[in-house]
Amino acid sequence: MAKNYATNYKPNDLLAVASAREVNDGDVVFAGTGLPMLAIMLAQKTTAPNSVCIYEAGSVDGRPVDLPASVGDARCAWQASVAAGLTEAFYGQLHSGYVDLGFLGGAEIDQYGNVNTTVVGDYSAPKKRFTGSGGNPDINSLARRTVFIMVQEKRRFKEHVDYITSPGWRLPKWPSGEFVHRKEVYGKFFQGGPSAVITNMGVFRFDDDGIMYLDTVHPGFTAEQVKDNCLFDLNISRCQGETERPTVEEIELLYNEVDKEGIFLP
Amino acid sequence: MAKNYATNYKPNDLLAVASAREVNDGDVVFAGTGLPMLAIMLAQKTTAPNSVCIYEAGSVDGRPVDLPASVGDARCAWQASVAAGLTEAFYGQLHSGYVDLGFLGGAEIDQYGNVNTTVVGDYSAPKKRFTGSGGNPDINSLARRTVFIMVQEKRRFKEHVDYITSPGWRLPKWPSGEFVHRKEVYGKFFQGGPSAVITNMGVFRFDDDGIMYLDTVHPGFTAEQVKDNCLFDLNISRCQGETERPTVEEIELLYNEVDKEGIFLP
Amino acid sequence: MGKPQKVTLKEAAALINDGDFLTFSGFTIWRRPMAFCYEMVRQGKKNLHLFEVNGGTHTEVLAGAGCIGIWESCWVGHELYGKLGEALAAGQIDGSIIVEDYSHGQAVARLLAGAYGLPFIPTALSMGTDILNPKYDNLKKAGLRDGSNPKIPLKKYDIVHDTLYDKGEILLIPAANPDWAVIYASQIGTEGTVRVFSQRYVDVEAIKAADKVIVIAEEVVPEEYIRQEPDRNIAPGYAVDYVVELPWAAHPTGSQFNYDVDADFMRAFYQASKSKDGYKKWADEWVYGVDSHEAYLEKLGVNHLQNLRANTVMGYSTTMKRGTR
Amino acid sequence: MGKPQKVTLKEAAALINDGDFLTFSGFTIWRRPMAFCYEMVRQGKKNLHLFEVNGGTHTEVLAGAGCIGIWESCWVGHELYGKLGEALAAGQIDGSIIVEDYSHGQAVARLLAGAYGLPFIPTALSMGTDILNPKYDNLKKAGLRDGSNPKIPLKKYDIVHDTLYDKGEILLIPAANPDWAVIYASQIGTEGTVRVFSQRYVDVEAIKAADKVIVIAEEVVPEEYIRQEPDRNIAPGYAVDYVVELPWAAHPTGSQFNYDVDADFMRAFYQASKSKDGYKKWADEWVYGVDSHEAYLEKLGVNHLQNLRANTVMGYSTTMKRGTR
Repeated sequence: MAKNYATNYKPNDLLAVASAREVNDGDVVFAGTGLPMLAIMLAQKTTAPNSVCIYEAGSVDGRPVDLPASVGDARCAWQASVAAGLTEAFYGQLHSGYVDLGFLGGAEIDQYGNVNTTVVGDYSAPKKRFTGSGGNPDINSLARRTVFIMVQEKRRFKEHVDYITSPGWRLPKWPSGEFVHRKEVYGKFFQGGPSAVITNMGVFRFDDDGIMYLDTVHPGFTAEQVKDNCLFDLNISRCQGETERPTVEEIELLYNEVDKEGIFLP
Repeated sequence: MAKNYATNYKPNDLLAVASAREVNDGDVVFAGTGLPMLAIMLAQKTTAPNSVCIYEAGSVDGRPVDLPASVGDARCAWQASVAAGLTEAFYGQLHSGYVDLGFLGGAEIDQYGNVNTTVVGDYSAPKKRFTGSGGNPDINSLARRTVFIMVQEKRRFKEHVDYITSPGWRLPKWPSGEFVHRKEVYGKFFQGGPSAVITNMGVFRFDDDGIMYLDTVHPGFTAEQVKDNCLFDLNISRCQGETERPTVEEIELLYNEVDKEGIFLP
Repeated sequence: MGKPQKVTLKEAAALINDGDFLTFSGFTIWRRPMAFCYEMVRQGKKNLHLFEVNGGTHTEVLAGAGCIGIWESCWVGHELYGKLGEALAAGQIDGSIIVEDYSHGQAVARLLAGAYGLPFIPTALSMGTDILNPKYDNLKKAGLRDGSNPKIPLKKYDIVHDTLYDKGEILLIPAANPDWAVIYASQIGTEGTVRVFSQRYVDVEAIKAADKVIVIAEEVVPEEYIRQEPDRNIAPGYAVDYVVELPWAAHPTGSQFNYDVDADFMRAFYQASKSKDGYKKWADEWVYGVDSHEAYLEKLGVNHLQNLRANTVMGYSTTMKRGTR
Repeated sequence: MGKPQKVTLKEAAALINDGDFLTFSGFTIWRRPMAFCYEMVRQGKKNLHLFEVNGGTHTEVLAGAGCIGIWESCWVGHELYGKLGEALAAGQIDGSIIVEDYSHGQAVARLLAGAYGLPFIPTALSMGTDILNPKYDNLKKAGLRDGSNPKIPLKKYDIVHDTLYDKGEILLIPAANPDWAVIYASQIGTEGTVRVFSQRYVDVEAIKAADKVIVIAEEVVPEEYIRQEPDRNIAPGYAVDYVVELPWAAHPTGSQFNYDVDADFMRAFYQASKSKDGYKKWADEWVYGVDSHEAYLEKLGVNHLQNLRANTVMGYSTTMKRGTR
């Protein structure tokens, strides 16, 4: 049956839908508040019915009937398989090796997928302080794949982020600080790393050297426009064309089932 | 009111009663199966009503109405404050520093309070294998005081035990194996150590050098008889006299309430 | 050891000295001991050293009032209802608060090690990040890693090679053992057994890691009742030192099966927290302007609170309006 | 990942290969997967490598039948109903079983590290004992610490100096990550969520630490039911690979809220386990002589089993005679 694509949707709708399509059926997904939550919940209702979700406050495979406003929300634990705490989430699940996919956000990202959610400017004399790392770098450390959902703005796509909160593909190895491949930092703990970045303009992936490239461009944008919205020299030569649009069914699910109260999708 | 001492009791009754008297009110006690269990339960019904008991299978402050036959028994968790598992018992309670008193048993003991529950003979070619350590050395490592309840036999009170399963006051410091004071092995983790050994013949304590001496002798025995039942040269010069006898009330509690089915006290 | 002592909110807060090292129950905007934090503000605590697996609205209330000297954590904000921790950020930027950043998983390791009496726990989480950048060790820069404060580790972390399985390098994360854990819990038994509902967050670990524990409980229930299902409890009475019975003590944060997050109240606080003046005005109304928790509740009003009340089956409010639809 | 696969007892046991590395649920004489161990004996498994936080009657059944090659643990016996692990002891003495001794708390550390994906966990438990005597490292003496078997650590333990708080020396205990965890549980949901009652022992850790998990469940219950109280569950369905539904599968060990320990049966087994002939005679009757779990239960008889049935409120049998009074 031909897909019935939506003609009218908002940028965040496409973000949620494109993210949901990154979930493989059966994936164990570790997600944060907001769009990541919408993405995993939509995936569970469409192409990945056997995927399960862990939230860092300690709920494992919850089945919320009302959208949680944060990962600590009682709604996360409704019909959960296990409700425990952070030690369970970070060590019993994530460090233990169960997590296939992490859905994360970020304020700034660089061409290696290093993400900053900590400060603007010099850490020792910051201009602005963000929320801090939260579980972002942890999930990004040991999930087999991670997908970042971000706003595309030139100042957010940088050659080097001001502070590496969350580890991409080329990283400082402490104590020396020498930049090396992620595999060298994680050694035998290496499980994978950032696999996609999804913004309001396109879908990005990483080549074998761990450098970001444009994979698909969202309808209404050109690859060049995306490149112009990066401070680093984005590789657009591998762009496969347009990102698949949301279907009518997906939009209906998002607005009528996943976020029926209009919390993240007003 | 004068105490009403029992005139007719069995050796195990006195063992249980003398052990119960080692419990201070409010103590957090970590106990094993058998006589240790009788001792803490009797103490709770007499002089230490605010003492609580942890069993290594994971029950914290249980209030059994029927005597548990082992520490993994469902009876241990009846009206418990917390029922969890071994990680909670060994790390969340013991290693965390909550435990005041450990009640333990042993097959062999030496003059420093080192206890063997592993093998008879050379470990590498043993003549006999016992049950193994269980939690005995762990409880004995980090409880502030430990009390051993044992059978007095000459072959069990040795100059050196065949295998140090549970740590007394003078110990090998690995990897060298040099014998040093317990404080040197445990460093800043030191909390205390063996404080008494109670047998069917007497009550023993440890001097400042960590050497066992006879504190009181049970009615019906002499200090010399106890000394004759040790392979090492027992110090009996500090013996204070006779161990206090069980009272009628204590015996009644033991037989009619603590072990009303006659499991450990037939 | 023994049973916890019943005290009033004012008495409990008075136990805390300036400079003490504290941690709190809860997760971001859930089960925070808010009433206790308001009272600490009223009592004018200074130079508090906080270790928090994560921060939240309570952190911001303390930061805005100038109570915090050192903040070791990984995150602060109000989730959906206020993106940033504005007061804490201002403190870091103007240098009045020393911030020591860890990742969330590393912060869990710190408290877990503290709970288990271990000096450290290994982790492979967040290797290769600037969290480990030696230049960014703010407690060291402040000269506080010299061993003179036994609550501050000599190193922010260590890196060792695994000799047991040859897995390569791994981090050792130092324990955190605060002087105080201030825990908001849904139920406490008459002899001190503690219960929370739904996710446990790191409340179990916080209780064990701290030297002294204050529990602010929504309600006191018969000990026999709470012991009928001991697998659902998080701590025995001997692990608790002081108890305050205080309904709605987590407001405006939520408490599963008690009440939901007060989104409007939190949004208003967040707006206020963006400036010193804004904070002062807000605190004059909601903290300094009410001399007791009861007066605070009265000011909020019955119908406002009733709207937050959790559905007893679902565990959260099913009556409050949350979004645009 | 996905939902566990339903298999028969025979199919489940057939998954285990000679030489595989196993661990089991339960504690000494409680919640042991006995029916599974009997079936492994019937299938003639050899050279099994067991890691057990503690051993029990199931260990002895396997040891008597010559199934065990390596046993890493801290204790074996039948509690009140049989003082020693006679078959295991005989195997250690005659050299047919390599025994590696840890303390109970160290064994917990091994499984906890395995569960959390950490190569080691530190502990101060049982320092200064002969458990740490380098001469007594039996796996090393057997040449098995050369890294060729990734499941055997390069060292029995390590000793390091604490650099974070300068607390002195502490042990590092290597993880245990068995190929298989064989778990007896009271309930499993139709999608695999696992629940046990009362104490959890180390069942949570065993499930996480093992590569593959087989759950032998007393009963399968609706998934919606078991998810109504998620704080009481020990593992999600994706952590379980195979499920066998098999009532009384822990007999003669006990299962809280299902049935009590069968003391008479256990005492008789203990007596039999004291000699090879005794064991053979016993196994001919109770293992080889019954070709299914159902036949074993029929042989035990209705009234015998009914007497062990747990009181649904107390969680243990209140009808069986236990002592002399």
